Amino acid sequence: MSLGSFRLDSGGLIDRGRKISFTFDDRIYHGYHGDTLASALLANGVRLVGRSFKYHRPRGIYGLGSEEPNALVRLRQGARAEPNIRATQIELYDGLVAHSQNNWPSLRWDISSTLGLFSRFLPAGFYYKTFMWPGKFWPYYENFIRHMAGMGRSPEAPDPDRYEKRHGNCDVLIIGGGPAGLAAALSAAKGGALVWLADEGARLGGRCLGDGNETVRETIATLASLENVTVLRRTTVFGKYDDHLYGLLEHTGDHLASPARGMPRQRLWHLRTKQAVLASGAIERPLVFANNDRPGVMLTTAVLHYLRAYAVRSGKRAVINTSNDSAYRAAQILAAHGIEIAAIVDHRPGTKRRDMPGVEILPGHAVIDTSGGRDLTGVTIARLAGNGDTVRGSERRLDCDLLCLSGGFTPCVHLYSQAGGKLTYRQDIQSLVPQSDVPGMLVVGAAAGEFGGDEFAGGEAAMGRPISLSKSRRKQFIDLQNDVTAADVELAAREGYRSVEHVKRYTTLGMGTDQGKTSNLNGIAALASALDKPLADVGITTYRPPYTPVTIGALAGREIGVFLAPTRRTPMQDCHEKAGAVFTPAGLWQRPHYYPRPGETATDAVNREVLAVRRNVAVVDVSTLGRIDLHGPDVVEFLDRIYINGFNTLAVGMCRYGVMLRDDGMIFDDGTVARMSETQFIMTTTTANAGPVMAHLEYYLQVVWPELRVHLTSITDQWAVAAVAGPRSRDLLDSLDSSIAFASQAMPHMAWRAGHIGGIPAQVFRISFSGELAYEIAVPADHGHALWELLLATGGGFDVIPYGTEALTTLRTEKGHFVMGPEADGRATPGDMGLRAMLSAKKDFVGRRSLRLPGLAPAGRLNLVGLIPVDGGSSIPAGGILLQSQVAGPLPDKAGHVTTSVFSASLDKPIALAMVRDGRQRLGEELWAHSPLDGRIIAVTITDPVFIDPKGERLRA
Amino acid sequence: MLLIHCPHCGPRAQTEFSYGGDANVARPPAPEETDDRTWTDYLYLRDNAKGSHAELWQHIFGCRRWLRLHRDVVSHEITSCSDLPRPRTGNGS
Amino acid sequence: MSRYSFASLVRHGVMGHRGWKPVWRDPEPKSSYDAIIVGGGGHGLASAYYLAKNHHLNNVAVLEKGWLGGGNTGRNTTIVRSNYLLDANARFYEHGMKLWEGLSRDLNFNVMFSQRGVLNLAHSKGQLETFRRRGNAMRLNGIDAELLNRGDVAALVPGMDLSGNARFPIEGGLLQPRGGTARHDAVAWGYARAADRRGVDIIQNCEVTGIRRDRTGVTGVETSRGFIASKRIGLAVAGHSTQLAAMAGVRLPIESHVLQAMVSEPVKPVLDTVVTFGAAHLYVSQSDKGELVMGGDIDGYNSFAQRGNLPVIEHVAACLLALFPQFSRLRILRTWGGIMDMTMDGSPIIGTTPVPGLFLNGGWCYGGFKATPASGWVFAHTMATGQPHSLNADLNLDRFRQGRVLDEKGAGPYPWAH
Amino acid sequence: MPDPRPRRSALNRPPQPGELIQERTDLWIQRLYGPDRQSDFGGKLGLDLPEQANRASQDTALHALWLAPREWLLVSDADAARGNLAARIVANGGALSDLSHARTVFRIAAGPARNILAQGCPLDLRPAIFLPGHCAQSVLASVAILVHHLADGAHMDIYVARSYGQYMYDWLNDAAPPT
Ligand SMILES: Cc1cc2nc3c(=O)[nH]c(=O)nc-3n(C[C@H](O)[C@H](O)[C@H](O)COP(=O)(O)OP(=O)(O)OC[C@H]3O[C@@H](n4cnc5c(N)ncnc54)[C@H](O)[C@@H]3O)c2cc1C
Ligand SMILES: NC(=O)c1ccc[n+]([C@@H]2O[C@H](COP(=O)([O-])OP(=O)(O)OC[C@H]3O[C@@H](n4cnc5c(N)ncnc54)[C@H](O)[C@@H]3O)[C@@H](O)[C@H]2O)c1
Ligand SMILES: Cc1cc2nc3c(=O)[nH]c(=O)nc-3n(C[C@H](O)[C@H](O)[C@H](O)COP(=O)(O)O)c2cc1C
Ligand SMILES: [Zn+2]
Repeated sequence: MSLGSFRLDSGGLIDRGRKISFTFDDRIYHGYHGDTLASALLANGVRLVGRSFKYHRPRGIYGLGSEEPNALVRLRQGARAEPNIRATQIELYDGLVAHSQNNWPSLRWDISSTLGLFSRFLPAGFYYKTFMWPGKFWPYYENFIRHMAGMGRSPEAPDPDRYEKRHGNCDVLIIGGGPAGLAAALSAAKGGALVWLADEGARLGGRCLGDGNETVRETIATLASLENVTVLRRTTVFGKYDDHLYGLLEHTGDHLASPARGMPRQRLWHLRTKQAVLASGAIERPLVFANNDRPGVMLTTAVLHYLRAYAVRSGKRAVINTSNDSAYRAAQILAAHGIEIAAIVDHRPGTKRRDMPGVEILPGHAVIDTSGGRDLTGVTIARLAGNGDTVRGSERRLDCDLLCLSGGFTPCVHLYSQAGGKLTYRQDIQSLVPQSDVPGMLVVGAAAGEFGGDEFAGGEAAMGRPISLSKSRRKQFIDLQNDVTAADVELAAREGYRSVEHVKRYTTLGMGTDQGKTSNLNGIAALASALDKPLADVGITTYRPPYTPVTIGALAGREIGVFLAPTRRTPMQDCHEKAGAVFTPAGLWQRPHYYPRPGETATDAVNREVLAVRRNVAVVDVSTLGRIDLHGPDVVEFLDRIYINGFNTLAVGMCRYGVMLRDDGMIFDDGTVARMSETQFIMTTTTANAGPVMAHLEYYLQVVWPELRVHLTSITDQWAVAAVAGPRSRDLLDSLDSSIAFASQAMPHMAWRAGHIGGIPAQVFRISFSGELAYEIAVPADHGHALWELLLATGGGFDVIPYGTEALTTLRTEKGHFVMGPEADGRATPGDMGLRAMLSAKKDFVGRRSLRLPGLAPAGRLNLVGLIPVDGGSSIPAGGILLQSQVAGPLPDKAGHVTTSVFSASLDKPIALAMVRDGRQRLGEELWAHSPLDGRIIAVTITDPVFIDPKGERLRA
Repeated sequence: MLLIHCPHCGPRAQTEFSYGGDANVARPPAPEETDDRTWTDYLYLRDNAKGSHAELWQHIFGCRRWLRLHRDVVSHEITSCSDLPRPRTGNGS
Repeated sequence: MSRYSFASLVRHGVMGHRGWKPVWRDPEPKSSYDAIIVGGGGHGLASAYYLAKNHHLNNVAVLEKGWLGGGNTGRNTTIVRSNYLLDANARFYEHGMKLWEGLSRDLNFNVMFSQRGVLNLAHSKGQLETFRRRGNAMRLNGIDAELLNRGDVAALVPGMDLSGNARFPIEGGLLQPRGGTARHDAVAWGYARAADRRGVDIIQNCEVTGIRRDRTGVTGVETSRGFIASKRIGLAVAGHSTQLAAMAGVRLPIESHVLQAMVSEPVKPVLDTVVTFGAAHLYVSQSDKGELVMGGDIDGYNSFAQRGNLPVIEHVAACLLALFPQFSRLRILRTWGGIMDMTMDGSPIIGTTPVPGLFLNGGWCYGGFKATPASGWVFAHTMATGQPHSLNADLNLDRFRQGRVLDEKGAGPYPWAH
Repeated sequence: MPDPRPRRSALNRPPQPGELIQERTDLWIQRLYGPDRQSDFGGKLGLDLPEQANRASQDTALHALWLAPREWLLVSDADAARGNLAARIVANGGALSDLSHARTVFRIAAGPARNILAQGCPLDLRPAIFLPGHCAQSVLASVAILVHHLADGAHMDIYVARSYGQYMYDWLNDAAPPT
């Protein structure tokens, strides 16, 4: 068919100067700039555009915008391909490529359409009733069900486009740019308010698009000229959230083949407004009868829209099936544009109708069936009796290729309902309309059921029943997208699924990508008639965001790739990268795991690093540990209440290890605290807990003990900290130019000193996690890089190397130090860790009281212990479960579990830490470490957790 | 998304705050003299009224103050948001 | 009432499906029952079913304030698993898993239990070791578990981004092959139909507004349809547990929070496994209809509104794309929320209460859908005998007084952190 | 003691003229806690300490940004502000916590800054609302920030914790309109 036979010679909002070519199912067609894919297909006489979800029925273009249930296509190709896009909302661009969906091998010849033959055995919910025997077969049945699932195909490649998010604020948000929204915008703008108007269409005007309405045109022009008005076209208000926050999706690049450089494809707005005006209009309601789904069956407003906005005739000869007055004016316009009107079939018996020359008007009649294969060729009409049934023998066939449905209008109350607004049934327009205002939202225009004097609206004219249910066996579709028929709704009701919510879920009515925009009300009507209840008593299913589907990419915005979450870097990060470290995540940080040398395995590297600490000297970056500056007159009292041990005796210049609990008695964090002055301390926290500890301290300070005068400042980022560990660490430091005396007499274990090292101001803390002589050197962060380079400079004969967190794990395991996570897993008390001696008896502290609860009593609790393999050489499975016996019976009683397992290079054997029930009383006992995941069972001996230097001589050296 | 009127910083998006739960939980002033029942009530029992709820939020990305809100947990309407009562410690100099 | 089978479907099909009878009756409440269960969700209905089936207590009513299955049962992401660390939880949920495996046939209602595997992803060696411990504990409790390395994950879930330069690279994961999903609505309907068959009265649109008690214990419930007497009352009202318990003067260590879920538009099958993203908050599966079904974290503050806010949805989307960048151009069709009864330790409470005759089944947090059969089983036992079943002995209310909480995450008494 | 060595900022990237996002380095930054109740703390120090929330003051070399009641961020790129001032603050019952190395600070022309910030920060930064001389703490792309609209109206400074500096720099650049 050639361009032009369906296209009028003039009119419409298209730019006839810009001809565009596009392909649909690999055939080339032409359209104009300003067309949608739907209007262009119709202009080309393409009517079959897709297959339905369940029965694979042939379907065409049905509506004009986001209510479209049928014409879902796969748009674009390659990495930009997207499924299930409504042809009615796709703006045509040159080179557009679209494909039909849900068919094989082709749209015309779709094998699965034979399913329709068996459809009587596939009623709503059939799968709940079968596929149960034999049980083993279910996976095969399910495979078949899954094979039939889905509409389009998921894209397979990463999305090349960019999505942006934006926060905005305004005084008044107008939702919908039809006549009602435009008027509201104008009046709000005149009052000086900052007004935003969003419409999902490419053009403003709503229902008046292309009808030559002067007021609308002028208003659009005025709004464009006002500085306090922002108009967002192609922007859907998809959700209403708390405190007047609206979610908007702006299609910034979808009307182009690909977004312009640097432009996002879509933009997601978080728009906070003071007031919203819902002017979202109304959607025309179809009528339900047999085979009401063929290509060529359309909403009357859609037919009008294609005519006026795109100068496209949707057919040549139309039958209009209506239950309200609006169809008459539509018929006139259709006729005026050369569409032959075969008849107006009006459900109402005594309609106060107007004459139209040459048009047969059939009051008290209804279309009851259609004919045609993949395209409409005619309809069957019949006279309606008083009770609404058809009169036998009155059937008559009318030839036509277009059937316009006009069953009244359903206000678009989605956002009002999302906002919690209640609906009420209005008999005159047979629709649910807003009952009263909700705070911050005004509903106006057709959305409020105010169809005004508009001759299209049907006004007060009584409508026929919204649907006519002939007792036909043929399918009468209510939800075209999900292939839900009137019979399905009846069946649901018959089977006891009587709540409207049950009907929805049993039949899937309204659960498609259109969320039932054209079907929900008809579904309710069908249910009302099946239950013999007034429609008003049936209720309606819940409206939920989004109003139309929202791209997942847009919801994610730029939170993709490296921007999924922040990455924190220490001042020495460059050095680690340069040194070829392998990194491991620690909270938001990436910490060096180990530093392999060429040819080294991970194990080699870790062993080398461990031995360097035990035998020589090595350096680790500990800048990630949390640091909190605490000062104020009550700081000692505060620390005493926070930690299980006391701080008032800590002298200035000294540090102390501390453990803090939650109030339920479980270990929350640990670290060292240094006393900087009488009223100032610096606390360190574990890396992962830095934030939570800060919030914990602030909570107790502000909420529980506001009388304590203490200031807290997070200073983690102020300092770069390197721990120098190993028997030669002091020698290394002594070799540097420093104002600090590192000798034990001047700086004993757990002392700290300030001074400078190599010209860098520094605070040095003599504390050790590895159990070796060690110093933590803190310098202002901008000097961290220099410090690291200074320490690692190999001059001076020290073969200093950096070490990573894996070596740190081995070192602390050898020393029996627990850490948060593996050992202190939020279920461990200080007693479990062997820290009873640390518990201060002199004071109260957070968590203390809980330690007296029966469940926290020492007997029967898991204790921190060490493990060595009985054979001396087998590695102990990490994450192994400890049992009394080698053979695990069913549901064995567990003695405990392995928490950390390492190969101790220092001792040249595998060792582990474990939590064992009453473990401290069981030193020397043998247990079996079971790791069924890797099929290992190893005999282990319980030992003291401290494997190296139990007296701590090395660290005091 | 809630809009919380921080008494210090002004109206701010909920994403700037972290939640602290029931504001009526009071830590027994003398835990050691408290029986197990009272103590575990403090630890584990919370008001969970379906209506106005007194709750704590911390303005974690703002002034870092813990605040006390009254919020309707069905409509999410916030009816008040105030600073916690502070003791008067005339720390003059 | 006809049995469901392929043959009955064909027979009815030939007759135009006009012969199907209601799946459950719509009875008027009697003046008294041997036992009343408040809450017509999966748990309440399963409890009633097992009361009738296992304990021959048939004079039972289930009272539902709205439509049955309309609570969390009708709004969850349908994940079924028993991959728990702590024995008390593991054994309980594994009992449930076994019941799931025969449930469709037991109920004569296909609940579409689909054992497509539940995979938890690990992003560091440390996380993998935590999984290893959990997996070993599971195996020793007779539960299936496999530890996967990166290659195994790649083979199991084609299309997942396993490149090392992801923000949270995937090291491996813990797989429970027998885990999977089930059709949420079918579970409610199947139990309802089966319970109804055994004489249980399922009474919808009947809200319990008060609980009457005398010195000996409970005597009945006030409802929107009048007083109904019973000396045995079981609460299975999920997010409303605290409300109902308060009617009998009992305070619970539970807060109500909103959890959201969402579905994408339906597409042809692309994801065959249930995947949870360990570095952040996401779980995703693809249903038999083709939608991706997704959820994340709770919104994080007390809520009785069955709707949530944008940030969680946006975060779920971001996490999804971290795993599957190709889903970027798919679209979210619908989002919704449910009210979760979050306990102070993240584990459920199922057992007796200080009020004689009043039983509690609640505190299911994110995870009660999978518990439905086991929960009904042990709750029926508890209500029938007055004593907990061995499987719920540790899931009692008293554990909070004792300091014997079951804190799987070790997060402490912060319900929003579990 | 003055830093004897040159400082190396988080970005360690010498400023390129013409670049939209400029890192400000070598700053002197202190968190200042005023005494709990004292009316004219600022006066005694000769500092204009804004009492009103979300306000910044500026004298020749020193900015004082409101952070919380009785808490400010003092920022200066001149050596002059140091030493003596710190001593006077302590003498008058105040306290300081040194954050000179703890922040990465970006300076961006106000127009583009507004545009970039709107992409990840929920603050209402409309020109009529967020005026020159205003400052606010908030969150940007999951990171705590402090935005300062400089009194000249032409620029904004964005403060983040140093460890987030590189991440934030990349994020801001990614959000900036292509040149
Ligand atoms: C978004 C979301 C995702 C989830 N994902 C999962 C998951 O993947 N896997 C999983 O295992 N679990 C999941 N869960 C949890 C799971 O859904 C619930 O734990 C489970 O369904 C609870 O079942 P129930 O029968 O106890 O509660 P419900 O199904 O909520 O039933 C309780 C019923 O009690 C009724 N009721 C309340 N008050 C009264 C009253 N006064 N009188 C009468 N009736 C009353 C309610 O109307 C309701 O129908 C999820 C939950 C949500 C919300
Ligand atoms: N021509 C007709 O067929 C017809 C039908 C009904 C009413 N009317 C008349 O038109 C007037 C109604 O005009 P109106 O302005 O109320 O409706 P309208 O249909 O003209 O305009 C509604 C607009 O809202 C947009 N919209 C809807 N939901 C949206 C969302 N969530 N986000 C963004 N945009 C959204 C639509 O794209 C549409 O442009 C009435 O006065 C009535 O008399 C005409
Ligand atoms: C597993 C699952 C899959 C769902 N799939 C769909 C779907 O395909 N389409 C749809 O519209 N809703 C779907 N829903 C959501 C329901 O429509 C509904 O939102 C949910 O049951 C909560 O009920 P409410 O929104 O009525 O409160 C699904 C829900 C669940 C739990
Ligand atoms: Zn604040």
